[in-house]
Amino acid sequence: MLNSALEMLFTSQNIVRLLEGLLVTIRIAFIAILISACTGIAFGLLMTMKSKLIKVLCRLYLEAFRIIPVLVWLFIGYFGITSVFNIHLEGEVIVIIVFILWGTAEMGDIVRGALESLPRHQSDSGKALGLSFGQLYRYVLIPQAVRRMLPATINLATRMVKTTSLAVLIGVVEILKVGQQIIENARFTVPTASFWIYGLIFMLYFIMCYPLSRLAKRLEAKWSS
Amino acid sequence: GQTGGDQANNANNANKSNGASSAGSLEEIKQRGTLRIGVFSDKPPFGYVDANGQNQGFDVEIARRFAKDLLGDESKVEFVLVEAANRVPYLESNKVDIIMANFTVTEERKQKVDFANPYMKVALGIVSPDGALITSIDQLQGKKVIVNKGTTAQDYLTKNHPDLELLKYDQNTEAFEALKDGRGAALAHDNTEVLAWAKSNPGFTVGVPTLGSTDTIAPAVKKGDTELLNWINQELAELAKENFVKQAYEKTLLPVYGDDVKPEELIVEGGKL
Amino acid sequence: MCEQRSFAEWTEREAGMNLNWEFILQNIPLYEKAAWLTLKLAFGGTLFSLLLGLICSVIMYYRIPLLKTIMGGYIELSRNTPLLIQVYFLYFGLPKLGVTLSETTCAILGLSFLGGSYMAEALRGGMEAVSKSQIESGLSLGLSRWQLIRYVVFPQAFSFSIPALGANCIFLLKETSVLGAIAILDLMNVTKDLIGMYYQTVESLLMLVVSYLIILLPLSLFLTWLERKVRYAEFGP
Amino acid sequence: MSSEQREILLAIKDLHKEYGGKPVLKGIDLQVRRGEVIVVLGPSGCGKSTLLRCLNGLEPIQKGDILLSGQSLIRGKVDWGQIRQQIGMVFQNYDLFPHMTVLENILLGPTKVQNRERSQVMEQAKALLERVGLFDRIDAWPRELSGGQKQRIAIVRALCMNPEIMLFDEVTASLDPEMVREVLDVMLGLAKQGMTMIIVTHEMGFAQAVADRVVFMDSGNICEIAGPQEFFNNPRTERAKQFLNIFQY
Amino acid sequence: MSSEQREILLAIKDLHKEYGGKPVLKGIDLQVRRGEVIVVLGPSGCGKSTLLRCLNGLEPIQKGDILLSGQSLIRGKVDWGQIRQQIGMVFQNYDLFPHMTVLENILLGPTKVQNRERSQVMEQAKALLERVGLFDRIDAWPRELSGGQKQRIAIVRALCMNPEIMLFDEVTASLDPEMVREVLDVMLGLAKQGMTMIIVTHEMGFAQAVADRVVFMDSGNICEIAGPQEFFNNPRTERAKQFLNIFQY
Ligand SMILES: Nc1ncnc2c1ncn2[C@@H]1O[C@H](COP(=O)(O)OP(=O)(O)OP(=O)(O)O)[C@@H](O)[C@H]1O
Ligand SMILES: Nc1ncnc2c1ncn2[C@@H]1O[C@H](COP(=O)(O)OP(=O)(O)OP(=O)(O)O)[C@@H](O)[C@H]1O
Ligand SMILES: [Mg+2]
Ligand SMILES: [Mg+2]
Repeated sequence: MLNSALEMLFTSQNIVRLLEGLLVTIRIAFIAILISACTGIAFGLLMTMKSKLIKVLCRLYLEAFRIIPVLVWLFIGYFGITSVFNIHLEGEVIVIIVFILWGTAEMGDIVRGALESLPRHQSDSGKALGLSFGQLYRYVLIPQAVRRMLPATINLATRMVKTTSLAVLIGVVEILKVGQQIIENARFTVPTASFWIYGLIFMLYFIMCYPLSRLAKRLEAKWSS
Repeated sequence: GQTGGDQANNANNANKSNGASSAGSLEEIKQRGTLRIGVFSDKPPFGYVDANGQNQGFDVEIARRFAKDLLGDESKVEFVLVEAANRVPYLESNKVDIIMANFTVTEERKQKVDFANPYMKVALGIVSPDGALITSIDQLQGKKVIVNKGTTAQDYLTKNHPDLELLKYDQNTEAFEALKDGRGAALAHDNTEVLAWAKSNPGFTVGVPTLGSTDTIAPAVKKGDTELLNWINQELAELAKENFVKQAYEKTLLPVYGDDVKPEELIVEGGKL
Repeated sequence: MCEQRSFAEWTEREAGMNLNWEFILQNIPLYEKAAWLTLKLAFGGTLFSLLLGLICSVIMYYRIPLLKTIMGGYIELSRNTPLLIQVYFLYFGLPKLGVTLSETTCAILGLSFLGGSYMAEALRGGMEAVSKSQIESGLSLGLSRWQLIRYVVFPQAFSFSIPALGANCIFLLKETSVLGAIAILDLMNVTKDLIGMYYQTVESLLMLVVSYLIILLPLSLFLTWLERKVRYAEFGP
Repeated sequence: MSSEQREILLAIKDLHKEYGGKPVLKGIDLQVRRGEVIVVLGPSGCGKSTLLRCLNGLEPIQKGDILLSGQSLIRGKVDWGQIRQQIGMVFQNYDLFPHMTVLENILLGPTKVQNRERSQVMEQAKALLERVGLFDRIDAWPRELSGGQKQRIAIVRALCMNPEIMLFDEVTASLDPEMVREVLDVMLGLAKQGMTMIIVTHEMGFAQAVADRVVFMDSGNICEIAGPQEFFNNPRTERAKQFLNIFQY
Repeated sequence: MSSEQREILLAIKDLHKEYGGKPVLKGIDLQVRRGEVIVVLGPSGCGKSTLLRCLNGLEPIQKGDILLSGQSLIRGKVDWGQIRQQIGMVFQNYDLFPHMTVLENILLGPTKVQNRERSQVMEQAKALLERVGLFDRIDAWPRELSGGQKQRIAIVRALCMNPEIMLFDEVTASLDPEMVREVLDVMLGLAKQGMTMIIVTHEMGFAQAVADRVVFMDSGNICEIAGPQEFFNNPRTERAKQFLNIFQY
């Protein structure tokens, strides 16, 4: 049984195609994580503003992504936006856009949490030294916040990698879709294909995410002491 | 190739082709240099991806020929892989120029897209395991029926037999897999589809070969895109001269159906019933 | 006047905003049924997750050899793979080994497999947040090991964990949205269905979002309130 | 009856304690008579807390013996649950259980560990609360109390177990001066009533007022044991002189 | 030159401060001359920290005025960045920036705020570190320092800005006695060198030794201003007597 599964993978193009699919997955995650890390920091700073109005708006934006599942957002982006505005966007582009919006919200909350968790006397003693507002953030608050939020940020990245699996549901041809095509193709030759292919994809995701979450744990342990 | 660099192109084109009227769509396709056709990737022998990642199947044969006749080279077709449920949205949002994914002509769909002349005839069929063969829809009372989301089978059963419990899957692969895993008593789908599948899956038989009225399968274009529509109709008529649809049948469907099925029962040559 | 009309036209033509209310009303029962199913699955999943998490967290807290390694492996596997792949594997993969589980079983099993590790981490975090000096003052009162757990560690650990546990509940509820992939007729699946059959995209999506808001908004508000209350209890006014 | 003639309640013999190979207590010898108040002084890190923790079985020891009423707490099978009932301890951090009211905090030990009648314990708890001036806070939650109040409740909680001896580890270290006074007053009261106590503190005035004997420790050893007058006015060892100097400006 | 004849460096006039409607400072009047050391005493919550925070602009005030070298810190457009360079402040919590070494902590203000030459500031920093006995810890991280060391560095950090006046808010409150002494010794040294200082402390011995004048506050008011001998031996107000009693056993 294992033999035929291996044969299915390594004869023909199957393994290459799977890896190409994996590349699409990684590409989506990478672009989304990179961009939302930057936009998230800006959003986080916005959330620490004193203005009530800004606070409420930020909160609404954040809660929208907290309450409504990402898959629903993907659907809204994929079917809803196109049918309302007649804009043509590739599934992959939609996934990236939705992930960036979602990532910005989550990342912003991480940044806000990190900034607010800094003891108040840190900013007091910065001010007492005569640091200006900008200098206070630049030299005192942000460097400390970055350390505090790094583990949570890596965890968010892991979540985003995992969530790329949903892309298949809006027709993006990524690893899962390729896997399904292979299963379909091998239905006569390897009837147990779905076990092996889904098992393999399961492990591939694990291999992508495990190092990330290990890193997050290590950093957390290191910096909490 | 269905992925990769082409996509950037498409995004650009999208902006140009925005708006309700698509006058000059042929011109636009020619400028772009590729014809985008939505096909299935998991529905052999009509549209599927083989082990080397190539699109194959009956629909795909015809689609390639369209590209050849429109753009002079059959490699200038870009296959966009669609699923049953998103064929209309793909057209509406200009993701494809033509849908040729076993698209059955129905009233609801006609509201949303424009169908060209048909190239195939279809009715519904029900396939079930030999051990518990379903030969009439009445036998399905109280049992689970597997369907593929967004297909005419689902549509028909939901409207005409609302009491049946349906197991709905996004993809063909999953639906047939579920039948094999014994998750439902039977699977309802286009009879062309189930016949082909039962052929290659010993132990399963199409107990109900025709159900409901006979429908047609036709290429579809975006609503209002008469220019492309007319071109397709003309093209189908042209192809009839060399019996191209029959050739495609022989190449892709015959190996599956064998001689049990007469081609005339399935194919439509020249767009005329 | 003129402008108004042109705007109405625009929304109708360009944005397709004239909602088909008849369609919406017609399909409310469908969404209602799906919402209950979603809730039921999430409830079952949460319940088993909690149970699994409880066992796991106690094993991890006491560092029971062997079991601890097994649970550690489980936690990593569960946390580092997507639910969609987990249920695909359970639903389509396992039958190839002769194990065919029903949709509901797969759904709850998948949710519990995923949720168990999250609950375990939440509970363990709570247990470890109980300070060493609390345990020592318990000991110096002469409490036995079991009494210590019963009267000192657990009540506090649980209240420390509440925010994380609550977040996990919402997380699991949201995760049910992928279960449509294995033919569970949840909200997501119903929506996809309607879009595929009737092409009433905007209406269906609107109903989907509203359904999730109806379920999750009160829950989320309740949890925020609960969290604040617990934190109040912890640190005082 | 002077304290010299009373029975020896607690005897520490050549106590050695290491943390991961690093010796922290290097042979402590001390005898505490019933009713005696011992104040332990010494610079930070000299092992004062460790000593108290060893007496209560919170830390295993490497060598030596501890005898409570002549019975060893180290040799043979020791029922620490039983022994800890006789040794009350109060720590620096206010360690009331935050999920229980004041009364529940106090009742937990007597009712669950000693299986005493709830109503009878309640009587005692009320009397003790009255004595520390917190009777009206009986149903309060720990979070509603000031630091000084919490420490007084913690003392009541320990007293309610009717211990033979009480150990106090810098119970006022993180309190404001006024609260410090509240708590120390309670301890002074206890001393007057004849409670046997070992007190670790940095409050020199209080130490002088409450101690029967002062034990001065430095880096894991006892350097000097003396009466309070003698120790504060005329310390014998150089190290003790140096230590006391810190408090003079 | 006795301090009475020196110029008035800081003048506080009828200072009122509220937190959300609750008055915390109810009209404080105080004049500090150059070179004078003021010790502020008072029970917890009486507003000592709040007073210092107002002087440094960390809290907005509701009424009154503060003049530094005759210039108002309240009226008109005030450049706090500029003023804070002249007012050094050290807090109770060890507020070194944990992500910077000792040297970086010290250099931050002078180089970034005052734009002074790095090498020149370095000279000064080294001299100051030498003076507080921590020259060898110049490249250490805050987490590697004891509490007392951290506070001494925090003082150096403030001094390196060459302030006119220094504010100290219970800088020894969470330290062990020996460390308390280390830090207070540094402050005594500063006083000898003529630094103008306002010190909030609970160390009575130190207060007596260092103060030129003692300011006793209670619930937002100044109750008594007196010389240290006079205040500690013969307090005028009842409230001050009560307060001082706390420290007597
Ligand atoms: N759990 C532990 N592991 C390792 N070393 C420890 C531990 N607890 C204490 N020590 C070390 O043992 C020594 C004595 O500590 P101890 O807490 O008894 O001192 P102390 O006299 O109570 O000091 P303080 O006045 O600061 O409370 C110190 O050097 C300390 O670093
Ligand atoms: N940020 C704040 N918001 C509201 N009230 C405050 C705030 N800071 C201080 N207070 C209140 O103002 C009063 C004075 O506080 P302050 O910290 O100045 O007292 P203190 O004299 O420094 O006391 P301690 O000796 O305990 O440090 C207190 O009653 C306190 O509760
Ligand atoms: Mg100690
Ligand atoms: Mg204060």
